[in-house]
Amino acid sequence: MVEDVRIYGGWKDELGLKVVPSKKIGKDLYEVFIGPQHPGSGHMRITVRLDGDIIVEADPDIGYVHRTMEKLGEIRGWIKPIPLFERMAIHDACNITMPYVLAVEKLMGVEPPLRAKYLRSLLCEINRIGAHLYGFAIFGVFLGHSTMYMWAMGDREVFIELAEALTGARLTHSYPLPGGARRDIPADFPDMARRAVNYMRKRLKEYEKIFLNNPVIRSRLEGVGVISKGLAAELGIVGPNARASGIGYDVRIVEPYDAYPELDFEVPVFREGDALARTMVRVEEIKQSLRIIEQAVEWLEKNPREPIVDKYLYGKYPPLHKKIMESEGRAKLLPISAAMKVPKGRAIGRAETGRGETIYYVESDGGVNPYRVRIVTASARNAIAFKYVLPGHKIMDLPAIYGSLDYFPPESDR
Amino acid sequence: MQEGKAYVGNLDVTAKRARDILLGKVPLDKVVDWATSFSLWPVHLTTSCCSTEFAATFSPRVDGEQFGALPWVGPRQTNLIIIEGTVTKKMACAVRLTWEQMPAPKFAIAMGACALDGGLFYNSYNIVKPWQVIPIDIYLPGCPPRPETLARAIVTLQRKIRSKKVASTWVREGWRGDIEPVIPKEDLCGWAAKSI
Amino acid sequence: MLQAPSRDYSSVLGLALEKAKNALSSKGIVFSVEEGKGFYDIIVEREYLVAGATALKEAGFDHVVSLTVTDYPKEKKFRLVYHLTSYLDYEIAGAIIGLGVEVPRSDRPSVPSLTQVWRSAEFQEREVYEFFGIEFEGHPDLRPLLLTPPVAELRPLRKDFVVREENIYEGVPKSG
Amino acid sequence: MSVLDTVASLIFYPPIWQLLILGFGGALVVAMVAVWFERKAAARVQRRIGPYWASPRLGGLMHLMADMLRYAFQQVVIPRTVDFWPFIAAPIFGMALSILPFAVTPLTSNPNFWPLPPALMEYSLLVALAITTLPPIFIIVSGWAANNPFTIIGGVREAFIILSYELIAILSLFAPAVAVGSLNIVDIVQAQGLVKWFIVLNPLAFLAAILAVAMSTSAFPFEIPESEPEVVAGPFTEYSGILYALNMGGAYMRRFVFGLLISLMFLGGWYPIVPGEGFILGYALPSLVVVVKAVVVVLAISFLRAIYGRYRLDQALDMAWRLVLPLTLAGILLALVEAYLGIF
Repeated sequence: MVEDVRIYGGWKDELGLKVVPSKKIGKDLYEVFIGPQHPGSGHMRITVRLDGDIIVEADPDIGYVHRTMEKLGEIRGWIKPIPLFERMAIHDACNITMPYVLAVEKLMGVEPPLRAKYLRSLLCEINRIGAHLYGFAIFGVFLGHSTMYMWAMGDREVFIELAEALTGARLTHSYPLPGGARRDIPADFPDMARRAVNYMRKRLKEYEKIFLNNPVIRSRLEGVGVISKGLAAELGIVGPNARASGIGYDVRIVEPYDAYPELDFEVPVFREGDALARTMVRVEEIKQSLRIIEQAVEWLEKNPREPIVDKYLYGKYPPLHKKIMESEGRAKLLPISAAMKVPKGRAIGRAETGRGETIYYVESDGGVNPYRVRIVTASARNAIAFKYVLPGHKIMDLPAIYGSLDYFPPESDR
Repeated sequence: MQEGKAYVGNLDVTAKRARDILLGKVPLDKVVDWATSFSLWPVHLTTSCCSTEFAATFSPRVDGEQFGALPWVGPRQTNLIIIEGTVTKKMACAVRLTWEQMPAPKFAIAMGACALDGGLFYNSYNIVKPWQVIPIDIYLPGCPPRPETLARAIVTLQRKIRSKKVASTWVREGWRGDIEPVIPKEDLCGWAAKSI
Repeated sequence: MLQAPSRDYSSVLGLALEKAKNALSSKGIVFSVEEGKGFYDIIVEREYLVAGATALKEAGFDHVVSLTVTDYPKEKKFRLVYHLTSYLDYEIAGAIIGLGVEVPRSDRPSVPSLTQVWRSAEFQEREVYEFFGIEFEGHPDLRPLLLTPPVAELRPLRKDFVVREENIYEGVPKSG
Repeated sequence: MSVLDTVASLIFYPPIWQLLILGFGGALVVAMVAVWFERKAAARVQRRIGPYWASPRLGGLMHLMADMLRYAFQQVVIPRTVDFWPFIAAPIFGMALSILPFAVTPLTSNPNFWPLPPALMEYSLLVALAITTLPPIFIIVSGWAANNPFTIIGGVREAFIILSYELIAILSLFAPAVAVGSLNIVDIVQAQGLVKWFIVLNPLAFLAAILAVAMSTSAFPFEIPESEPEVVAGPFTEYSGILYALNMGGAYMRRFVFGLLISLMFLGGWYPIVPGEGFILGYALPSLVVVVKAVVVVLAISFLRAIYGRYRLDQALDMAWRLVLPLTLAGILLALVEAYLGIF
């Protein structure tokens, strides 16, 4: 059985890199490459070894979208990495840049005013809904349910429009700045947001009818891909996937940032740890995000407008920029921010993105560029789940598990 | 008539003549172009983050399917490849292989600024330009382009196929023969090349 | 459902630091503490790394959040920190404590792998291996994770690998 | 006899007419309409337009024509690793055998227009069902010949599915025959008459038959051999151009053939039209009614795509053996009781 030994990948002598063969493969195992051109994978590859219909070994081969964010983050000053990091999770843009902004704020010692905090939280929650709906859409395709794809994608447009009204961009908002936010809400925004919230609440009930309570879908999800609490902690699974396994961990509670300490919301936690629980966590999170949007919009409407950048920074604004801020509620980028210097130090910023906790370790040597930006996104930490959760399941469970983990390769590969 | 060859002739020549007679007629040309243009099925190859906007293009709001473009699963049954943003060095091999697996009248749309000339990642050490990998028909700027733009690109490609008779020429000639990709396949997929 | 309690992060962090310190000193491990914004790094010597990791794991730090490596070419060292936190121990949940070691910048830098202690470090160690060329002794499956081998050979995150920059002032003579 | 007459008699020679003109041509049109309906109805459920711009007046029906023509003119890629002859032959044989049941299916009670001589029609149901079991074998052959992990897994899945649905399909379609006591399709239709349709008298067998058809033609929720997220297009992964079109068309034609059998067995065949004399009354109208009923069945099965996802293989097999097979047996029992009571 062990005669046919291969070292996989075939990456051995060319580089002088030490390559350790992970396993000796026997002849009777069947090797299937899922991806990167494969309807069941996004921008990644999973090498699956099958014994009959059962997955014996799964080896996620990620990095197909590695666009060198950490390196490029080191050479673009302090402000310009924000649009760069957005591209990791383009439909979750505000959330994914939030930790970087928080880390830079910690280093600079600035604190955004409360109104800016509310604005940022508002956009974060809009993005979270968009990210979850995107996840549902992909999940629907994986289970052969094209209607779920279309519905979720169509309803995602509602929240994209909401974000567009707030920031002016469909996906890449570049909204949070160190010490503030870019724009105040437009006049007709609260009404728009309330209508969107009501619409989504109605639609969630219809989702339950056609997708979540669909007998076929339920039978595909229940008891599939179970991650126990211990395994989730051992593998360091984050976000909704960890919360589906009974780990009540959410950065919005653990290390509250922005307006979350002021807002009233709950963090859904499930105990089952299977694909259905992971799906249901996301449904519940959408409901909570809708609550947050309502509260934030109400607060923003009730309270008077004020400059939405940090007081210290605002003091440096030239009169013209101050005028723009007062009349239009727009924070202009200062010319000095192109060559901004940040005090020496190390900071960790983290935020709860749609897919879980994202961490930025930012180190400054007091210069115009960050000395080191280390990014660990939620998907990057969830990638290990494929290796340890898939074995033992049938090959037809692979899309159910993949979809329920809501893995987004560009975010993972950075 | 003495030799058996006279009956059969050169099979290749006969086949080519028959194909010319069949396809040389203008109506059949038009039929081929019309059919190809209204049946542009993009293959499922997601290269980068523009795939979210690609997905939005085929969602109810824009509904790319109304132009006859149906995202399909495997390369063998499709004829359009939409490069969704950056192509990394690791992905370039997959792009080229997918392109080579597709049957002949086939087209490519390069979507997003990264697919034009690197975009935001112009100085990254891990990207290649799509035009180095496969011949591109339509370039589509934007970072990311809106779904309407992609729908527009599909319509533009349809018009290009019909007005320039791309598909029928391809079917008749066997190869379109305009642009050739720059990087040879061995360099893309061999892991050995350091030049790209 | 988890209602948001009012939780003071800095006090949790202080508690976590105390716990980590106690765990390490009870094993007789020498360490130094460096403060960052929102976390503490505990730097130990190379020979104490595995023992320190085991002690911290027993103290409740159950997974690796980030394996952060920084290159200091001037000081000829890498600073390699396992940033840890806890899921299961509610008292210290979420507090980030780093367990770090300084690796000299030699031809083949190497450290003992902590994958046996924390499974969640497996992929991150592979990542560090390809980006910095630091080898992890005892790692079960040390291959490049994100990059193709030719690119991994460049060790792209080391400071001596410089990417091309398109400067708007390119070609303009420097004055002064 | 003039040449024209010869040609006309040749075309209207029942087996030729039925098999080539109605069978192939009609089934092609039905397949086109079925795919169009599948896409269009799904689009309507999903709040979008669906195929449209090739022919706005026809609601985008011409997109399907475009797809078909595009496949016809596209290059046929034959990978080096395949077994050449089985790879080429499988789709052609599969397609041919898919439409062969037309040759024994009477669409009217007027013996002049039966495809076979009356003496041979005695066992028409048996023959038709026997032929319907053949095309799946060629799907397995095509999966095996393509020599690719995905095609082989897809072929094996198809084999699993065949094993489970074939028995159900045959038994459930036999239930009316049991009740009537004849294997002649014409007799069964005549016995149903205007009101005693088997969909009312034996709903169990009807339900089982519909499920078996959905399974055999890999319609949702049983689209398992071609399940995209794991095995790209199942046995057809390596097929391109016209060969793929044949494969895909074959599946829809099989669905249409089954729909025809269901409409004859359960839905009263050509009733409410009572076939009379002459071509119009004796053949055209009754066959139109039968085909319309069959199309309704096909479209109903196609519509499931918009509602259900797909089952896992073991769940589908489980369902077939534990739920649908007892249902079929109950249907047979019901038919026996009906026969005993002498309803017919």
